[in-house]
Amino acid sequence: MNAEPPRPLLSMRGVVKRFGGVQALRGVDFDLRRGEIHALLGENGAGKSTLMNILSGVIEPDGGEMRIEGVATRFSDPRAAQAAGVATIFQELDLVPGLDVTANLFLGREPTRAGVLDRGAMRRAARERLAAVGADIDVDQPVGELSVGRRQMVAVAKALTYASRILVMDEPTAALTAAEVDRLFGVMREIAARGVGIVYISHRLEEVPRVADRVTVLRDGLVAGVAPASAPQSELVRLLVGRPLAELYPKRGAQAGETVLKLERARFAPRRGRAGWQAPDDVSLEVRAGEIVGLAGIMGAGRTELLTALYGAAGPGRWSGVVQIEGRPARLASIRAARGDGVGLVTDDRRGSGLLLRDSVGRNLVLTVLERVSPFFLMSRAKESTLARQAIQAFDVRPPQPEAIVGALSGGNQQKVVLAKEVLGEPRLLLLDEPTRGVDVGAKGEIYARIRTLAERGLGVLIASSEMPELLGLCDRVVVLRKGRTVAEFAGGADEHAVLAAAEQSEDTSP
Amino acid sequence: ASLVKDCGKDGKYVIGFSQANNAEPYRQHVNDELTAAAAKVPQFSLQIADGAGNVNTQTSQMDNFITQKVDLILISPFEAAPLTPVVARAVKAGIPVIELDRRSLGEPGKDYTAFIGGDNFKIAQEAGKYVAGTLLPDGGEVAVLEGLPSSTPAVERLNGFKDGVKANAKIEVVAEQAADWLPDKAQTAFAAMLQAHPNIKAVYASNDMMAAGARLAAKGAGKKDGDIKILGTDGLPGPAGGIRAVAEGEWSATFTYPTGGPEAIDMAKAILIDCAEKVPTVVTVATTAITPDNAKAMMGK
Amino acid sequence: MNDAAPMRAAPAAPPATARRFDAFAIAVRFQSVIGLILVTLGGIVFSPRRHGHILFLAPDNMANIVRAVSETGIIAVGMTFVIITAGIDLSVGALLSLCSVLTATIMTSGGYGLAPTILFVLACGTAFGGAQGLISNRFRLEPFIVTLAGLQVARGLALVISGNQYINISYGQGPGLAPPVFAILGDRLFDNTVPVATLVFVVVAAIATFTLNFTRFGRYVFAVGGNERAARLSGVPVSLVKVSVYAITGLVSGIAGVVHAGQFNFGSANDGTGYELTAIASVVIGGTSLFGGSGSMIGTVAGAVMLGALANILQLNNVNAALQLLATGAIIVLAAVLQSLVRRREGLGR
Amino acid sequence: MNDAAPMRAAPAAPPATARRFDAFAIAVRFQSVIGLILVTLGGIVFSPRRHGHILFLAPDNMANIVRAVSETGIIAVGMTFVIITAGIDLSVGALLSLCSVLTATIMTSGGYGLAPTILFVLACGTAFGGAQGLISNRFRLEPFIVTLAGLQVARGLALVISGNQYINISYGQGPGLAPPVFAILGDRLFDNTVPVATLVFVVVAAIATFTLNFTRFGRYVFAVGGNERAARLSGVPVSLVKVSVYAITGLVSGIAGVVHAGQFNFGSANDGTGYELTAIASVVIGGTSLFGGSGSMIGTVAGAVMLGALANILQLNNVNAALQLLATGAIIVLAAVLQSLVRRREGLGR
Ligand SMILES: Nc1ncnc2c1ncn2[C@@H]1O[C@H](COP(=O)(O)OP(=O)(O)OP(=O)(O)O)[C@@H](O)[C@H]1O
Ligand SMILES: Nc1ncnc2c1ncn2[C@@H]1O[C@H](COP(=O)(O)OP(=O)(O)OP(=O)(O)O)[C@@H](O)[C@H]1O
Ligand SMILES: [Mg+2]
Ligand SMILES: [Mg+2]
Repeated sequence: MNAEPPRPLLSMRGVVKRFGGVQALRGVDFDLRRGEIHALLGENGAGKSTLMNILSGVIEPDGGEMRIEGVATRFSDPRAAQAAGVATIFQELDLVPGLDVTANLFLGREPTRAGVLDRGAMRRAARERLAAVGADIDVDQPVGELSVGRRQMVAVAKALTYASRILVMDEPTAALTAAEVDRLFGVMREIAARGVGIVYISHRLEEVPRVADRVTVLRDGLVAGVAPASAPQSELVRLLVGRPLAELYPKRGAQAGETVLKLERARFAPRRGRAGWQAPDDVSLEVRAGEIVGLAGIMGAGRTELLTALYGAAGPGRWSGVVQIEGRPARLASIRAARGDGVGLVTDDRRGSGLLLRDSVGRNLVLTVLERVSPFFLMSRAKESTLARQAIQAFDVRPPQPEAIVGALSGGNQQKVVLAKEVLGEPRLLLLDEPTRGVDVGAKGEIYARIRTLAERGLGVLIASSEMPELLGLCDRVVVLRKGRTVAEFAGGADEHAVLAAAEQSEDTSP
Repeated sequence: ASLVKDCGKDGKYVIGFSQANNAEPYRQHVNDELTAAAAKVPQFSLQIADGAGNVNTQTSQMDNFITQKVDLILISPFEAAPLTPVVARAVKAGIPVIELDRRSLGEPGKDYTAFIGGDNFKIAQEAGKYVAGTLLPDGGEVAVLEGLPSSTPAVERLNGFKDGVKANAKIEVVAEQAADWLPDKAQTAFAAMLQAHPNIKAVYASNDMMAAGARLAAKGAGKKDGDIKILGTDGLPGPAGGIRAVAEGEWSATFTYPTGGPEAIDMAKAILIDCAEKVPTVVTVATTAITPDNAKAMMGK
Repeated sequence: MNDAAPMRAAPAAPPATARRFDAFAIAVRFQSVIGLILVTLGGIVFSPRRHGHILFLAPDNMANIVRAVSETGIIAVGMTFVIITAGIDLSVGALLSLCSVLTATIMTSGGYGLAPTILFVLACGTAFGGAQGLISNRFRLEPFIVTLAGLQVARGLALVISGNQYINISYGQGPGLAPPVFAILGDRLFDNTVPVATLVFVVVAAIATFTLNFTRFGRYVFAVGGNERAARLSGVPVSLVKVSVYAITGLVSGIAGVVHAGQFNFGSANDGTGYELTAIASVVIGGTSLFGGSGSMIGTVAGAVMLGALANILQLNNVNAALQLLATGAIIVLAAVLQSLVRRREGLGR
Repeated sequence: MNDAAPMRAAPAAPPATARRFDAFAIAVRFQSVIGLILVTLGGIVFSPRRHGHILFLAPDNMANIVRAVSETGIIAVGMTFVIITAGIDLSVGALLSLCSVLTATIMTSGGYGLAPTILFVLACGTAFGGAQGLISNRFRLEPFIVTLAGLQVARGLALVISGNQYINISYGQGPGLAPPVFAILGDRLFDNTVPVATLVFVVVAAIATFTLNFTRFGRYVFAVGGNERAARLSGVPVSLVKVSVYAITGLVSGIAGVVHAGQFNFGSANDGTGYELTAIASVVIGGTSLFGGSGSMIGTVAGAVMLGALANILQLNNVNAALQLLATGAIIVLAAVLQSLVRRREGLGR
């Protein structure tokens, strides 16, 4: 195993993939050696998951070739990839919530005896596998009842069992605590030592030198560079972003106006608790007009939950503490009440809850202002089209036709539509959840500029994001959330490590 | 003057038959009889349209016959009242209409040419009298299996039977359940009736298929043929029909509900070929009681 | 904002492909209209002739077709709203029957006058439909199961109200008689050519087309079906819309029930059986997706008429009932497959 | 790995709430069993009595109930697989009819012997169902619309094959006569107590329960319904599973068709109307969600028997058809509401 053969374990050459209007991969070369842990980096939407989905047989490439141990290979479905010893932990976990942990661990490869499921053997093996990754999880519990972190560990345990040649891990640490991450890295090293090649995708740059051997950076569907994991972080950032950060982020605005949102020891108790739903629990923060405030935190910290609850979209429940909008107690019982208070929300899931994908850009844009364009309930096509064209121009949506079908637009342009739609509603407090998720670098810059412009016009903006550079580069202040509580506050441009430390602090004591 | 202008021996005549609902076995029997009778007249060609148990569909089929200007229309209305307007429309368009089985609400000879058929109330009444007088002279408990509730024949047959058994004060109708003309529903319903009233001596089924279901229920309750007097209605021929069931002793009786098919074709011949100036406007065809006495003989027919 | 025009001239290449793509999409969007044209052509070719006249095209044959589909058409128009929200309503046929029984009963016993009777019946239909919507929305139940239960309840009520009898409507003045003007629903106007039932269908369809395409409510319906969560987050009153569409199917079932009673002078608990499936088929053939979010009212109307024309041409040629069933089944699948091809082409999968 | 036990003992607090929660969930999971017990209690209370005996509980009354539900029960058992994958099959009643016609026709004309005839009919049913699954899967069509078309096609075929006649089955030796042993399907065994049709139902239900709970295929069915994407990524042959469940409903419809022909000694193109709705109602009452991903075969069996027991007690008391419809509708909604309450409690919402 020491003598590295001339052929790499995996070699992908000139891989191309297109989704509708989005060119996800434009000819990517990627190599993986035996026993190597290879970090795959790139901003949101760079094409990392797409490349790995091709390797795992989830999607087929439009062009390019793939060789495993020198043999040209093409997987038509995930089963074929698994049979070839390629195991994957998908970014959207491949778990069935209604089935228990054991059933999930063996899904697709259940051991049987005389055609009958061998439940005893499965449960025993399930315990072993979970113990091997250091997870203490009841094997009989339905996966839907587990927290996000525990689900992640189940997915890891599941993939490890049949990773005989290649293991792909798409952001496995995003929902894990520091202790869990340490344990996971230990497991990864063990597996690599057995000669398995591991592709490791993460947004946490500081993890790279701790675990990886080499790094490939993707940018906009192209390889921006390959480097040893020991390369300085600044070098990696340059590869990731492709230009100095200063150009990406607009200049900060100077004067902040009156307080738009004020939370003091605010707490939201939902009437019906949900597994994995971190309710806001002791939140204190302030957003003033003209200000962009960031919300930092690890996955599952409750950022999305805070924004949804502020938008009246978290279902029935009770607020306590001080929750004021423009100095008055906020009415957040329903979305319509919150909107009446001037609150707007851009969701983190534009395809799932942001857009009518099969409808046109114009009809999507006016969704928030239907009352305005339909006096006496009759749609005014003229008003509608005027507003839509204004919004399209203001946000530079391409193509600029209101008739274009939204689902066919690129991710960045879809995101602009979601943002423009919300802005048309003329909110005074704009809540943005992951506003640049899955958007290419160019579009990111445009979106940042638009957000800053909105703030300059007097909006208060609250942004939740998993991209630390984005928060620190764009925001005037950054508030850190942990388990539903605000734990720290930093000024814009603060040190990334300090913010991260605050977000992750003392997580390992939790079960 | 003759009833239709273009009548005569040499013509070719299209007769349209608007059937109420092919899904009832009795209706297929009507179709068969009509087809057989029409086949004997070389000038006639018969078109059958299925109203599928839906007054709207049947109305539209009548409309189609009018559009096609068929020479004569036969109709078995699914329900009488709803088909009344379209029948009148056909007559107004100069097409003679002979109604089978159910009479529409107009005036015979004016709003429709003639009616040929039996009488649901009477046939069930006769069944009732047969039970009261012949089968159970000493009285006892009896049950009724009704057809699709609120449909004309179901209502009339139910009422007719109950009227008929009044002839014997010692007879008590202890249960009546709707089985929608279907054998499977009849089996289930009659099984429950037998459970609740083990002394039931006779059951009147408003059609033959329900009688077949009732027999299966009786068999399931451990009764032998004849323990419970089963009466059907329609008197369908063929291996699946009631005549055979009576002949083989499975049932006690069934009452033919005459199709009027041969009579209708005869009348059509009179109108179209013989250029009749007048036809009888109401022809009631008598029902025949099929009992063990005559069943074997009837089977041959 | 008038300087938007020159900007749009810039990207020259994309529109070309976009237009080609659109031609296909539009073709399928109006598949039912095209299907109707095809069936009409087929009708002309295969129609029996009499004295050289094409029977299929005879004005009274056309009138026959549109009359025959008027009741299911009225229902299909309402069903279109429900299906665009990705719902379904199986209770419509039974509700038609209930409303026809109500109409007949009140007409022949109440003597409350024509308009109050009709309004009352329509209110009952609307309330019944709305109640189903409320239950399904409040408890998050699949509309399939709620309206399946509603079907049974409506038929049961119809039987109870009619006392297990069919109810004839007789016309005239006095107790137990309905106002003679009500019988107009079974007539044909304008020189005996235009069935009044069809006129009702046309009016209902026109109002529905307008509502779907030109009002705020119509937009809400599309939004709820297109992406319920996005609609909710955009401030659309989703629950209200979802309840309303079932109230609409209730209302149109009521209208169809009144038309039924007026056309046939009759109310019966057994009528309207299977209308729900015909109505749903019309909607789907008309290009509205059962997945919700897209659909066309004109398509539904064309779909309903197409099914009627197909049945008509088969009947004119004396094709038997079995083959009619086979043909209808085949047409439904064909229409659905066409739609799915578009969905794929749009690259939107499901 | 036997040291796992102490590890699990650690978190003391959560299990307590978890257990309390489970009691409710289990209660609703087996709602149909509980419902069956309630209906049984109601039956006992409201049953007519004779010489102090409760008629409802009489063994032959029990036999009547289970016989009456056997055909729809057999179908419901197959439908459970389909519904767990979040699908639906409306064609089952028509397919039963087609298969009963096939059985009767071949029995009385072919003379191929009992087993080959039955196997051929079952193969036809399976192929018909599988074809619907293939079309729906290949073109990504809603199963609702595909099986709606399938319903029409199956009835059309049955009409063509039977010539719209009741095909009577006569028993005996020789051409045109069916082997007498086939009539056993209408009999009751063991001292005239156990209907053979019920035995078939029991066997089918037992095999289905085993398949759903103890085989890999059963797991796949749950996985496909629970999260199709995850199932696909885990290497579950999703398309194959989806086609298979429709082949299964086709197979059970075939079995029910053979049983129907054997029980009634005839095959008819008009039987089985509405069976699909009864079967779906049984499944839903049995606690299987139309949203897919969860369900119980025992629940389905209990649901089917419960509907039969409800009809029986109403019929024993000579309650009229209208009230029977109302009661059935109410029960269906009630069962569905119960389920939705659990879904919410589990926080799985939609
Ligand atoms: N199924 C799909 N349909 C349409 N577009 C897609 C699809 N999957 C990915 N894309 C688009 O392809 C591009 C690359 O996406 P991909 O998921 O590979 O990015 P990524 O590097 O994994 O990003 P992230 O860090 O957010 O996971 C994005 O613009 C995304 O919107
Ligand atoms: N009820 C749920 N069922 C399944 N997955 C869930 C559920 N709730 C949240 N998740 C998943 O868990 C992850 C984290 O949840 P969420 O986004 O709400 O947390 P957050 O604190 O906002 O973190 P982030 O914004 O970084 O994702 C998301 O990927 C989300 O899809
Ligand atoms: Mg990714
Ligand atoms: Mg989030």
